[in-house]
Amino acid sequence: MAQIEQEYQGNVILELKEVSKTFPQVEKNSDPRRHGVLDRLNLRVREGEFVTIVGTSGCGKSTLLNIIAGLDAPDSGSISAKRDNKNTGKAERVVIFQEGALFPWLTVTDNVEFGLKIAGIPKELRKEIASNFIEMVSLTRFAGSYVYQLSGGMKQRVAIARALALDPQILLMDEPFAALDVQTREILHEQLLQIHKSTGKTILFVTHNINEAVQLGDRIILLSPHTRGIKREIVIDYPKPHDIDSPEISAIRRELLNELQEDFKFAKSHP
Amino acid sequence: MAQIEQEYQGNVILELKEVSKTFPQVEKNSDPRRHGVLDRLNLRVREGEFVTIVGTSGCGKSTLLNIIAGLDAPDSGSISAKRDNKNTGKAERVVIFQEGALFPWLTVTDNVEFGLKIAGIPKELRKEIASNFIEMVSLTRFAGSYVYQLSGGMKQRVAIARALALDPQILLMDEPFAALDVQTREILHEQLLQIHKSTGKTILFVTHNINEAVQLGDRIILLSPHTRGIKREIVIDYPKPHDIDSPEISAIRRELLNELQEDFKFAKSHP
Amino acid sequence: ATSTGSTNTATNNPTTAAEPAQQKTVRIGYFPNLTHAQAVIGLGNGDFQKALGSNIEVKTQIFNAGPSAIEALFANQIDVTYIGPNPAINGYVQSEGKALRIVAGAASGGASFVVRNDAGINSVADFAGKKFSSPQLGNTQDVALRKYLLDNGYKTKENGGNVEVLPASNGDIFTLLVKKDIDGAWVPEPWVAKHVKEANASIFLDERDLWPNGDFVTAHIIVRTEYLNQNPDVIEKLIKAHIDETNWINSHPDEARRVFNEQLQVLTGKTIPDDEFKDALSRLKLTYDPIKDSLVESANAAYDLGYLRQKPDLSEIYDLTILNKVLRERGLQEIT
Amino acid sequence: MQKAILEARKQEYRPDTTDIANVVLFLAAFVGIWQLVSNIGIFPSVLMPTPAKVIETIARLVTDSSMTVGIGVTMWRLLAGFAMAVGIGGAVGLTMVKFQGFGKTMSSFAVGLLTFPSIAWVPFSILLIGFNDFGILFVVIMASVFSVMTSTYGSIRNVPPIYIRAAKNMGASGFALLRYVMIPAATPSLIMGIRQAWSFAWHALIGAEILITTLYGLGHVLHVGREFNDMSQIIAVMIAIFAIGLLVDRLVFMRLEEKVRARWGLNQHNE
Amino acid sequence: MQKAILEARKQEYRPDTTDIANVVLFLAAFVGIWQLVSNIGIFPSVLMPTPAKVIETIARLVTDSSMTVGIGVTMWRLLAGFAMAVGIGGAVGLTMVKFQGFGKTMSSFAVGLLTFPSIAWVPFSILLIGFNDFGILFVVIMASVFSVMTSTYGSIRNVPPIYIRAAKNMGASGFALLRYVMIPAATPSLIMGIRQAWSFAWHALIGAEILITTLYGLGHVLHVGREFNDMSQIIAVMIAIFAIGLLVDRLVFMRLEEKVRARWGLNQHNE
Ligand SMILES: Nc1ncnc2c1ncn2[C@@H]1O[C@H](COP(=O)(O)OP(=O)(O)OP(=O)(O)O)[C@@H](O)[C@H]1O
Ligand SMILES: Nc1ncnc2c1ncn2[C@@H]1O[C@H](COP(=O)(O)OP(=O)(O)OP(=O)(O)O)[C@@H](O)[C@H]1O
Ligand SMILES: [Mg+2]
Ligand SMILES: [Mg+2]
Repeated sequence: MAQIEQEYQGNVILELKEVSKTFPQVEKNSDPRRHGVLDRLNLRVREGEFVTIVGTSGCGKSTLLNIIAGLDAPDSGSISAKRDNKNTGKAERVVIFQEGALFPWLTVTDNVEFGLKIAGIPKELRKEIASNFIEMVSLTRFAGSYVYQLSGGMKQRVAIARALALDPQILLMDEPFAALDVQTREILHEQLLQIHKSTGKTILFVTHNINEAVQLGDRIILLSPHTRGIKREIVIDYPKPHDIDSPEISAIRRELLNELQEDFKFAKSHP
Repeated sequence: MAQIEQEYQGNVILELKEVSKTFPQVEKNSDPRRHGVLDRLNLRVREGEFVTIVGTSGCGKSTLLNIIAGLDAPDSGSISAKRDNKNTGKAERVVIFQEGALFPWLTVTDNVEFGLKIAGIPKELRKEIASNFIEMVSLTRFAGSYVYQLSGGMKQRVAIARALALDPQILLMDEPFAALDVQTREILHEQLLQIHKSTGKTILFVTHNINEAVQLGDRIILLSPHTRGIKREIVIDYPKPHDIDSPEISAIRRELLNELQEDFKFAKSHP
Repeated sequence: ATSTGSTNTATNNPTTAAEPAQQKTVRIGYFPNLTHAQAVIGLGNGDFQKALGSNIEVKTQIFNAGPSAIEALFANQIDVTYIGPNPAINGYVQSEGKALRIVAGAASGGASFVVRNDAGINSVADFAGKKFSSPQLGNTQDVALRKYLLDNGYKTKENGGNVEVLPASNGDIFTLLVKKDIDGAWVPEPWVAKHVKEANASIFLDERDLWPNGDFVTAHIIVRTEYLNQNPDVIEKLIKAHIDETNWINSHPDEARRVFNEQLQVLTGKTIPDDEFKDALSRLKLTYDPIKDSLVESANAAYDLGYLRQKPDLSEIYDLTILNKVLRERGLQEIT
Repeated sequence: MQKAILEARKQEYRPDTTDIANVVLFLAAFVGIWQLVSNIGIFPSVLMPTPAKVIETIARLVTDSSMTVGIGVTMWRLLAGFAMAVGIGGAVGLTMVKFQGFGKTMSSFAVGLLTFPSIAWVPFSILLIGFNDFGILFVVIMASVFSVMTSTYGSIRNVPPIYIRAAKNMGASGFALLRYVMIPAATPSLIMGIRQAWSFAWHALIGAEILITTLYGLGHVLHVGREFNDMSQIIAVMIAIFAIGLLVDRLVFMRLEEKVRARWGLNQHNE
Repeated sequence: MQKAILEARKQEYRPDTTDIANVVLFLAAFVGIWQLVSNIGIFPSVLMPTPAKVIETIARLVTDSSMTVGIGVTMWRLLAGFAMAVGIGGAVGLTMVKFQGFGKTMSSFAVGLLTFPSIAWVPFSILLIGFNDFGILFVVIMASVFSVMTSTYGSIRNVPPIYIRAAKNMGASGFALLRYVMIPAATPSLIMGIRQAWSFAWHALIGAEILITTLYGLGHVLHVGREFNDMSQIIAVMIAIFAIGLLVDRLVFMRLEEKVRARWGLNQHNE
């Protein structure tokens, strides 16, 4: 455990400077106001880093991910990402959306192949990649099913397979395992760490599960509705997966819980 | 902890007899086969009982809930529920769906009021009930917002408020807290137990979170893709909330984990 | 047979090396109507093509209504067309007297005022509160009907009077008569015959009775002015053919009926029953005389009724030089 | 950040001004080209009158009140006929949703009947109703009712089933289900359908006003224009029809649509 | 359970037979009522021919081949015109989606232009194209192209933004985004729109065939029926139009729709 240094070490792949974001708060029968979510947020992510992001519900985690993905424009501030030349033609920063964004007109296989098709990967190779990832998430039997035929957790696994199949430089995961049972989740944790290690991907991983956050992250970022930005960063310098029962990790866990508790109280008192 | 008795004690409010359910497995370019999910499942639920349901992803938890709610018809078998005469005109068995089923054309308030409006509750009363439950899930500030303006966790909270506002006899909750942060979740656990205690509601609660299952349930049911039905039932006869760190609860937890591990392996080996 | 764009070229070799004459085209429009009988027969069976010779290619175009024919003429899609008096006047007026010229007549008579037998109309005095139809707002029959009513002291409802005039298509007029929704109608042949035969109606007034000598124009031939100026030779041949056809029909009524029905069958898949046909022809005359006076009078009446915004100056609408030349050559009486 | 908010504000209000500017621009360009073509004189002026000539004609038609009365009469017929078509078509469409067998059969029938041109309905109208205003209404209704029917049926059938399930579960059924769920959920699609039905009604009305002459109405004015080969009168009527179409769309359909789109968050496309 | 499966199987296949039975039943009922009305003789038989008379007429029209040729010619014109309308309308509609300002303006314009009756297009068609088959095609195209345009634009704008966002995030843009996401996502709604456009094309075609006489085509046969007040010929043509409409709907639109609905899981409504 170490407080984050001012000059962050390593090869910076992603840098957010003074990023702010507000949303119009359109309400029935009332003037539109604006609702600030992120306020001058700064963030640098090192190449190959596994950053987990926690925060109370509605604090702006998904918003941040969308901004990093380039799907939403910030009101002000800048985002710069280092381009990887190897990765031409393919999507660079791929999001696993919090809410199923699977295409209902495609089968599981076709969903997983989608990004590859767009990138112009030949059919044979596409098929192979897709079936590997579908197997990884244990859905081989449902490869030909359509989206409405899947259970909640199955959909989430398809979304994971779809993103991983694209082999992006930066993987943005928004509560990807929220609907999964413990076993599946553990397996996928292992596999994700494995992929992270072998490919050196940069991963930003949103979760509301503190255990998950401390187990997986090289660094944990706590977003807060209070500060409208990063309230706390904790770097965990231990080999992974971090043992949740070790005293060091436990301490971090407790610390985070306290911080969250504070935010939560703040939110309660500022309805 | 006690094995479930053959003759289940108490006032049975809900009884499933030999319920089976299959789905057509429509696949692209292949003949339709059928895919069995539940096979001659039997279940009796006592009035006022809090039953938690766990199981690997895709084992049929949501399917079971839908059948109990009367939204899907089983292929065979019967479901009988005791009607509560007090509850005339209002929905009896209300589901909190795993995937947001909020109405995008309504504001948060209107969503929460929906069922009350259908039940013909007068406007004033409706407003009051709705605002109470919206406050309970800490969304007062967003009462006038439309669904697309909410974060994932916020949507889930609206769905909870919507179901609770209806004050149903049986509450069917399908992973209702999956998208919520620890704090919010804990608060809602408390509130749910509180409601359960004071109203004597019967609750069926699906979760993939074993801790949650053992903390909240009077009885835990383990669904399994292996048996296509209930593989294990554990009754927990301790005052609630159950302390997850107590040796008894810990033991139950471990036992469940083992069972799940087994199912998971089974699923892996039967793709 | 005739159809769009299909060409009735003469069967013999169109051009020979010995004949350097210029190849010309004439595009003729007509309606599958009794009043255009010369065209229906002559263009249908190839008489016109024969008469015009192999150097002139005849293309035909069927129209269902006057405005389309005028539009096509304006748009330089046809050169010549058989047409009723009102579309000709309208086309002339709209183009400020430029676009077209009437070069010959085609038909006279053939319109009557029929009334339902059970409408209780025995004389002009019984018109009050009645409903009548004409086939087309502002067409010859409509003008005639309205003028007749006015002359007999009846005003139409929209002008504060007590009779109603409802323009409706000929087919619909039949329905309305049978349903007794109207009491009478001023219609052309062969509808007069059909109404009399099938709709329990009878002729209250034959329009010929209103005109001197019983002659008034119901169809004539118009030519695009530009075409007329550039190809008087073609038009001359056409008028000759038209006159010949007219004479043939008038002298061979039975055979003409048969040939007409044959052509009508080709164009519409329908024929006019023989009895109706005979009855209709008894009130209709095919002619080459354009009956100038009746057109002017009809136009004035249309102006009086408010259909034309300005009193029409029809001084230039006729160009009968070619017709008169032909008549002169044949020793027939010229038209003045 | 203040700046950002201001800019965002501006963006929200932007559409109204640029929108009108766009419309004006389009129209100006159109009239410009028209004047140019007239000047060059490719087309004979009898068939292609100059803008000035058309304006003169409009002035005349307004002065002799045939245009003003025509618009009034036509709008009255249109609204009456269309209202009835919406009522009947909507009701039958909903019945089709309710009774699947009937729905499927009627749906093809409706497409068959929708293809009947108004000229085919006129003889029946004269026969069954009469040669009068009601006959015209009959034609208008017959021509648009099947359009309303198909769109109602299709739009509601395309509603995501989850909304219907949720509503049923909360006790909605019959009329309430229809009124509070099916119709609002289908609204974005229904608006599109209604627009088309509106156009069908227009077509039929103009056709009927020509064939069933009552001396009043835009169809009559158009017909007179054609009968007298007065191209400028035809164009004048087309301009009137176009202007009414534009106005109705702006004032009714588009407003409704914008409102609905805002609620549903469909405007996110714009970003 | 075997029984249940068998029953479920039956249910899946049921539609085809009952569906045809339904259609036959409807038609039989219609002809029955018609015969009855003829027998009672409320309407004079010249105006309301008996079914037998109409069948005789159809036989005549088929024998003299005006019906067969008419159907052939009309279908050819319809398909050619409609195909072009779909091409042009689709392309413009997509451009409208792409350029918001243009889209908004054009969308109202399209509604305005869609309301132009075909009779208004005829003079322009004669002027610009000619009094021939191409002139007819022009009218057909003008009458249906705006319908295709509005539905394309509207359907794509109603696509849930999440699909577009997900696709963009996976690297789709421009044509690929259109081809693989926007169009398939809009398909359920597009099918409805295309059905309506098809009807617009029909209306315009019949109108144009009457005004631009070419002696062939159903419109011509209908017109002759009207000109000769031959009600049985009018009805014969209406039957032909209806039969073609029904067949095309069954063979093309409905098949397409069923396929799409099955994929999307929209058939769950049926349960
Ligand atoms: N409409 C449907 N059509 C076909 N198959 C379906 C349908 N709904 C569910 N299934 C199948 O039924 C099985 C059970 O699904 P269910 O949604 O009940 O799982 P679950 O236990 O809720 O899983 P999860 O924890 O992932 O939500 C899955 O294999 C799924 O593919
Ligand atoms: N399109 C939108 N329009 C208006 N407000 C929005 C929009 N999207 C998000 N918000 C608001 O922004 C805030 C942050 O939302 P966000 O989805 O980023 O939260 P989150 O941290 O992901 O929460 P959760 O854990 O519940 O998913 C919320 O208050 C939400 O209401
Ligand atoms: Mg989120
Ligand atoms: Mg589930």
